[in-house]
Amino acid sequence: MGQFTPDDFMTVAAARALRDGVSLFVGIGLPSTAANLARRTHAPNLVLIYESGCIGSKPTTLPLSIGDGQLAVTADSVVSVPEIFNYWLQPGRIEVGFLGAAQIDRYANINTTVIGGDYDKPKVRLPGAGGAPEIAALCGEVIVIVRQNERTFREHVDFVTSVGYGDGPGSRERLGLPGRGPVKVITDLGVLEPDPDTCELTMTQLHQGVDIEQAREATGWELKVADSVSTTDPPSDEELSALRDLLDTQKAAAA
Amino acid sequence: MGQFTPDDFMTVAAARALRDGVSLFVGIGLPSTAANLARRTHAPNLVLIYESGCIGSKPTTLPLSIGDGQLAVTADSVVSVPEIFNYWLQPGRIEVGFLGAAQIDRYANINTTVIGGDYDKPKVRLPGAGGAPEIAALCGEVIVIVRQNERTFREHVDFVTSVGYGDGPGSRERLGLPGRGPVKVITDLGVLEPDPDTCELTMTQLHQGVDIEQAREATGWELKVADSVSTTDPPSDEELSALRDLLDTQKAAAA
Amino acid sequence: MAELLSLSDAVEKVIADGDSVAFEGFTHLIPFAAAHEVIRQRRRDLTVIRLTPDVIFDQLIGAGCVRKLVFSWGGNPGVGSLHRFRDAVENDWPAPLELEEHSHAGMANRFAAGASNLPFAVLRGYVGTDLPGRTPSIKTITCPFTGEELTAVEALNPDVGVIHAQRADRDGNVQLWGIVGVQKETVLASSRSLVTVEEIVDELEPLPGAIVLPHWTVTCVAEAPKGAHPSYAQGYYDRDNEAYRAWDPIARDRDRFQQWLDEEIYGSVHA
Amino acid sequence: MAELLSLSDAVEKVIADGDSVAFEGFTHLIPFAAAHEVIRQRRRDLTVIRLTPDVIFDQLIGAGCVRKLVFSWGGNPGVGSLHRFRDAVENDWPAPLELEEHSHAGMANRFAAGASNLPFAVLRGYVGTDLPGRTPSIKTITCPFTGEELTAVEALNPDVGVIHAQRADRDGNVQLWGIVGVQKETVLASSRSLVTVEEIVDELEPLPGAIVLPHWTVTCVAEAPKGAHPSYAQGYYDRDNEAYRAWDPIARDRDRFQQWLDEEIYGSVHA
Repeated sequence: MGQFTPDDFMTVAAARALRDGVSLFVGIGLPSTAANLARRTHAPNLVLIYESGCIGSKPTTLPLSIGDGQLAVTADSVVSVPEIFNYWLQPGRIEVGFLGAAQIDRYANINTTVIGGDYDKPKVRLPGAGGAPEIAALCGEVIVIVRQNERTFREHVDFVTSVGYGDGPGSRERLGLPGRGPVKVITDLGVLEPDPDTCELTMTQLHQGVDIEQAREATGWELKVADSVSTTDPPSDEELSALRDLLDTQKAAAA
Repeated sequence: MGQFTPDDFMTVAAARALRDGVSLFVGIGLPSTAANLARRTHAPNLVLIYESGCIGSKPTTLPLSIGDGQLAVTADSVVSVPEIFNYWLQPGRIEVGFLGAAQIDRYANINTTVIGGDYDKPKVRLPGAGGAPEIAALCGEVIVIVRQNERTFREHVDFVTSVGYGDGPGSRERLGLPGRGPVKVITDLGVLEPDPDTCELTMTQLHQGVDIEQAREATGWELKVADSVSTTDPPSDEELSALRDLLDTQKAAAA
Repeated sequence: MAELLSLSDAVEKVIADGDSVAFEGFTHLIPFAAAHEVIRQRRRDLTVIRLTPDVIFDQLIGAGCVRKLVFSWGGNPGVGSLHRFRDAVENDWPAPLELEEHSHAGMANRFAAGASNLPFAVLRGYVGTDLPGRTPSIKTITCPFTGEELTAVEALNPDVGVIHAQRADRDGNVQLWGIVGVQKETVLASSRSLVTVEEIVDELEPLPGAIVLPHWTVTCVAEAPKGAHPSYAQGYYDRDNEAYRAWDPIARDRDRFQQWLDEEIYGSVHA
Repeated sequence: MAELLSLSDAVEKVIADGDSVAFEGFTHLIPFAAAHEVIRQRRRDLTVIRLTPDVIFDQLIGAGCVRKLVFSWGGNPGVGSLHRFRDAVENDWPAPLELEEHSHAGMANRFAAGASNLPFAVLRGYVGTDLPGRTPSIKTITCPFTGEELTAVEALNPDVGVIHAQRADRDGNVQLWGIVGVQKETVLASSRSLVTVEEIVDELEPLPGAIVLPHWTVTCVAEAPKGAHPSYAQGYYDRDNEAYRAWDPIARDRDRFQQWLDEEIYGSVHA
């Protein structure tokens, strides 16, 4: 079996989480890599939808931006940005939303706006919301991909950019958010899922070679752990080579 | 000079009312005939806009419907129906609106909905509003083309489908209608224009050969007449032959 | 994935008595073949919805399929009245017809709101006219920023959206171009949809101004060549203006209309 | 009719100090050449508006042209931070930067409302987030039909809308295709507009998915070949992903950025 990094593990685990044929609202970065890996392995019929208005894109190289030319030329349809949000995302037509995070709390609320200080004079100014608040609210379900460490897994996020389960059970219903919300948080250490009763993120899976203590130390709150924690199979050779090819296509495109 | 009917006179007078280069929201029937006549005579750069979403159509034959294929294939741009109303008509981008009427009152309010009886059980059920209420409200100005007789020129219209000057001075402002409203009502007898002070339609022009008594008898209210009434020059040979050609193209297309 | 069915099976599958059904196509691509199949299957108590009822609804109304009409302009374009529509409103023949009447701008925005899963749309419309007094789905709304009063119209979300398009591929991806009206909005706003097409092809090649509806937004697709006649399908055939003129004398007379129904609809089965 | 001008004359004509200016183009067709000319002409106190500030606004902000930023996602796509943007927010360098922050859905609807001459747009958005507490142009609104509470965002009507397109003809009719973002809305929502194009042609032939802006909706058109670089113009050149990566070290360092300004902008005059 080939060499791989924790990020590879995270990407492969995220790709595996995608059923073939679902429609997927894809952000750039790790989500895009995972989605395109899934297309090249077990989910060739994944419908990739980008906020740039591309519906059904079939990129042959890994795009750097959510608006690369090949996303448009390989799309079934390219629509305006108002249309992609109003006619496509808003009615809940898109089954899965893929999000990243700079900070995430135990209820999977996400911050991608500011860290530290106050909003007007933050320690770190992050990019902001983009499509995330509505993806988190309106997609059928959401999968979050984020590296697990004390900087990102916080008791409280500094700013709620996108809502997960708010302050717990019933929050999404009270807010009138139609989507199910985050069903999986996939990290470089394993997978967390919301507890069916408390909505609190619970470690249900660890990547092979990771022990639960690592996960606890990497979490800024007292991490809830499932009674039986499964182990993520390591990336198969097929998955790894598909991932390498994919990353090579981006380097090639950049060269 | 060739033979012509009162309707020909009306159509030619309406065509003359169009300055070259203006953008024009065109309904079907007489307005469409007049607009296309203008394009073939003094106003080759008229921008024809149809509610079917065709912007800048250059039909070579007279269309029977506002959605004939040639309106699309000769257009600068074809947009959806929501877009033509929201992005194009609503902001007042279109300088002139051309409307017909089944009934019209002294303030140029128009009925194209029902005649007689009540709304639920009318004596005559007319087609209804179409684009007219918003054309009348939002175009820079409106020109009405309608045959003048006691059935159409009414003291009161049975239903207000499109607003002219409401109940007189200040009405449009009170209603918040941005367009100027009807600046000309062109009939088979002559031309009426709103009095600058009272907004009441005033006979300012008679087609050659029509006397003012005819106009009075054809009007269901006591017709206001301008101090000096001008005479419409009869259709020129050039105008008549252009009109004949235009009508022939429609017959030809129908054959 | 959209199901590829025969027209009769498709109508059987998606349209039931009492449904609200939008048949869209603005002058262009009017789904006549689908409407004729609805008449043939003798659907009843339908609420039918389109901006321009046109000859297609004159036929559905005259045939007794319709309980309620939601519309904005009910004429025979360039010809005159829709006599079956008038006979229903003026004389309750063959049955009383309930009306929900709007302007084109209002109807277009109602479909757009429905496609966006919003309960209403905002526009500058209807002000000063007698329409709001007759139509409960028109109200006023105040801008929370400027305090300005505008018009709100209720969203349209039909049970079924029926449109005609030029082409579909074998997965049921639909491609249409030319005057696109509110066809995309109609499919996206409706719970179920039926798209008739001129032809089913192996590959949809991109075309100027073409709209594509992905197969996962469409319930079923039925091949119906000339399915928009006497309206037209750009790239396939022109509008049959003569047929629109010829409809006038047929529709003026109840007996001639009944004869038309017997000969053209009940007598014939769509290929 | 749109005026055909040189880029420098066009910027001179339509953009003044203190204006609100939208520079749109969603990843594709970003009007870099126009922004560089704005820097060259040393415009000040601008309110700049776009969904994705991108490198183009990092440059305008770093150059001191900007007083206020209206936006929804301020990163270097696929690369990381916009360091000039961060330096302005975190350290007030070169000047304090006022923010009006939205989501993409909100910004897109604000442009659509502006293009429609409506004072606001309605959407399902922002609910439960901290954004409404920071952004006064987000409020709630109640559906007059269902009583449901939704989100309203204030319309955007910039003084100037700037976009880049593939082509224009000599009358100033503009044609663009590929990812069209909110470019049409930007031109239609703005009081004045500047469209830079890859080339001016005698005849605009129709193309798949192309949008056409008629000359009477555009204030002026300027030919600016490669005017979208390092973003791209479909059919002309690809996105220069390397240049986006190369921007990171330049923008990280104030001196290197100043040097970039001197060499690439002040030193050079756009053809």
